[in-house]
Amino acid sequence: MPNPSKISNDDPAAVSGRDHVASGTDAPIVQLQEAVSLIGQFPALAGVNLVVGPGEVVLIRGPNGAGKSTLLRLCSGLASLTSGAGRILGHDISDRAGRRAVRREVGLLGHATSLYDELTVEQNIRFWVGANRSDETMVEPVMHRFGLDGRLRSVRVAGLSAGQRRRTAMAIVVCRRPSLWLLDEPHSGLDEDGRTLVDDLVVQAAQSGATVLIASHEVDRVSELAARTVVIAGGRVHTGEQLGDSTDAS
Amino acid sequence: MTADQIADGSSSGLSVEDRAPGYKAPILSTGSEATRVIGVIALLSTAAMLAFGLLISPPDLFQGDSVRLFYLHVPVAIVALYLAFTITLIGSVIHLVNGSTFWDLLAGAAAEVGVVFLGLTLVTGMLWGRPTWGSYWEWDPRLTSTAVSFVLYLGYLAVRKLDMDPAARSRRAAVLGIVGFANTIIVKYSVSWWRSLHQGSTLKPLDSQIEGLMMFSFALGLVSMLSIFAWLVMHRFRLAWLQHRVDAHRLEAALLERRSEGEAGIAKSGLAPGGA
Amino acid sequence: MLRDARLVAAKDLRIEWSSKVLTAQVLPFGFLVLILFGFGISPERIVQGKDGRSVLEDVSPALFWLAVLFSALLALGRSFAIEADDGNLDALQLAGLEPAGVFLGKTAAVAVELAVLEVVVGSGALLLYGATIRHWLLLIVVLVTTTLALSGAGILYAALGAGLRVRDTLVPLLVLPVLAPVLLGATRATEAALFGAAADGWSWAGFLGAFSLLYLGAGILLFGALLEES
Amino acid sequence: MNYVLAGYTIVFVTLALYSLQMVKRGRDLSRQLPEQERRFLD
Repeated sequence: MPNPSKISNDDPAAVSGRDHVASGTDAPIVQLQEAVSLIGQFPALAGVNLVVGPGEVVLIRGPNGAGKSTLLRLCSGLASLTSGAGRILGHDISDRAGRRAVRREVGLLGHATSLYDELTVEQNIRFWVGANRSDETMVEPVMHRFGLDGRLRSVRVAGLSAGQRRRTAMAIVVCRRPSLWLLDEPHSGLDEDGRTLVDDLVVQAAQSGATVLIASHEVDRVSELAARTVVIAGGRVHTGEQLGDSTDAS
Repeated sequence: MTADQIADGSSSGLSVEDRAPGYKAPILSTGSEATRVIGVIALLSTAAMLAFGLLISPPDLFQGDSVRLFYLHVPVAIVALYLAFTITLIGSVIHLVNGSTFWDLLAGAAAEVGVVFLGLTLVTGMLWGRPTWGSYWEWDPRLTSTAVSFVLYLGYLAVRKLDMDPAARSRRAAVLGIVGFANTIIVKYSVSWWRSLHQGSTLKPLDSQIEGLMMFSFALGLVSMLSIFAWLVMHRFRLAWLQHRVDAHRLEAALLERRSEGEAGIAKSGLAPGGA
Repeated sequence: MLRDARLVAAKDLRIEWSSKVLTAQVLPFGFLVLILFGFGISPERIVQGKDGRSVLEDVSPALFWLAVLFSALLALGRSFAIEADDGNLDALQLAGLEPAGVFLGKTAAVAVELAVLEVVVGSGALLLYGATIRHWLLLIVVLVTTTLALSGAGILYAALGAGLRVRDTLVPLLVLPVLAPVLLGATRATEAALFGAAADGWSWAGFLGAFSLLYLGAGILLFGALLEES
Repeated sequence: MNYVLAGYTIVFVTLALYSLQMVKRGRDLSRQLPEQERRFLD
């Protein structure tokens, strides 16, 4: 496994996890047993079994409404675990304190970009970097890397295109330096440049030892990045035979 | 008689069981041994209260017959304001501390019955006010604070009916049950001060001394209302509990349906399980 | 906690500064309410009030605070609308901000907005209803304590509707009964500041101060339970 | 006396209707559950 510190030290804008490999444990990052999660009264996840080891890059595929987004939300500590058991990054997510701890360590890039329309790109990034307690010195290089440091810097988010919004949201996630990346359709709405940026992001995150879950319909593209594919449908994982042998996948 | 119907509902489901020993009749009501006893107490005390309150006790020297509303209005108010919402408060606190379903449901049950009693408090208060004060509504501190509490707990019930994650909904309701109680106290005191700043005397509901038969009628009214309240809260709680169980079953069914939908989806889309 | 509060308050105020919803929409609304009250009270009753005052001047404190209260509902709704649009509540939780900090920050931002509103709408009320101020210090203390009480209790209750589609209808039902004592106290204290009897006014100001402290405390303790899984 | 009678009538009729509705809802809900689960947290 490549040394994560090499990349992150040379280029502050590069993606990295927080010394995850250095801790040296092989304990799974994601560990779900018969996990059920509700959206309102609807069981979006109907008993998910999934184990993902440190440093793995996993593609999650499945038809629309299969529960991919909810799975990522569950892994982020946002959705609550109605029944079953789950540990993310070593925290028990059936417990509110555990979920709270998980939230600080993950980077979730969902459908929503969670940007304030009335603020400029830079104001948004600076607010979230402050709120996330991310490293302020990363802001400039990361904005440069995502092409947000020119004219776009002082444009209000309301005036951005969908792709530009996603770039901004990605920049914020990169600044968080998460140990677990949860990317929900990360390529959607992006131009070829942006899509390459996403791919690089995933590669670098993996090299630095972070774990990445990607929910995507772009199977061909993501299969190149992911070491393993998990198929999910009807709120369950449909690759039962692979469970358990995941820790040595990377 | 209205009270007959009350007791009827609680006992009929079980009386079948008594008739045929050994045969387990399907239990279809939310009644039980305890509610049957309470139902009988409610029935008897209500009948006695009607007899004493409406017929046997004498009219008041000053208020005449309208004093008879006292035996009804004050017990209803005591049950609503002091008993029901205190249970809601306690249930809410315990639910927030340890997530107990029992206390959550009990808090909700007490609040709903409490709102009914509070509504009746307002109605009987207004009907009593017309002959004694000459108007249905006075901007009296008690009336005003009661009206505000009524709206507040209607809001509480509205929160309990929200279509959202049940756990989060229970927590939000619990917060409202706690802060709402505090607010009820604040409203009560603030409107008292407001009047006391303006006019020296508040309206005394009962000028003459209460004694003898009147006191007895009042006590009967209290017993009647307390037992009806207990009966209603127990049934309402059981309703909530049944609903909780039904929801759990619905979830099971929804889970199965969701899983089979998954199998079908996989087959149709031809998504083969991916390899590592 | 205070760091998080400062961050959230600065963000909310910056959004307000750049969107101008307060100045362009809420302030005119407050004025409109003042004018509608004047319309609603029939002209022949306006001349004969208490102690040589017109009826309108007599009830001007109550009308002013009602106008503020209704405008405050808009400001509270806005405070959570900016978070609801694009999953920002989720992101606030992912950021690990302390719930108490978020509560205090949002409260502070709404308090600043309400303070501006009170000054502008209050000047309008003085002009339109023809009232004069006798006790300046009392009035200022009343404005400050009432603003804190309105925003603290308001944010706590507005959060009950956060992230719900029924937010706009639910929140007024929850908030108005809670703010009823504030309306009462603020009106009495303002009457005292305008028409004399300052001693009464000070005791009501004390009540408003205690109310705001109580709700700020409740918000700090309970806000976390409201935000989770919203 | 009319007010008194009106008060008593409203209170007891309301409570009776509320109780009846409660019992009815209880039966409807009970039917949706398997028999052994029609118990409560006693």
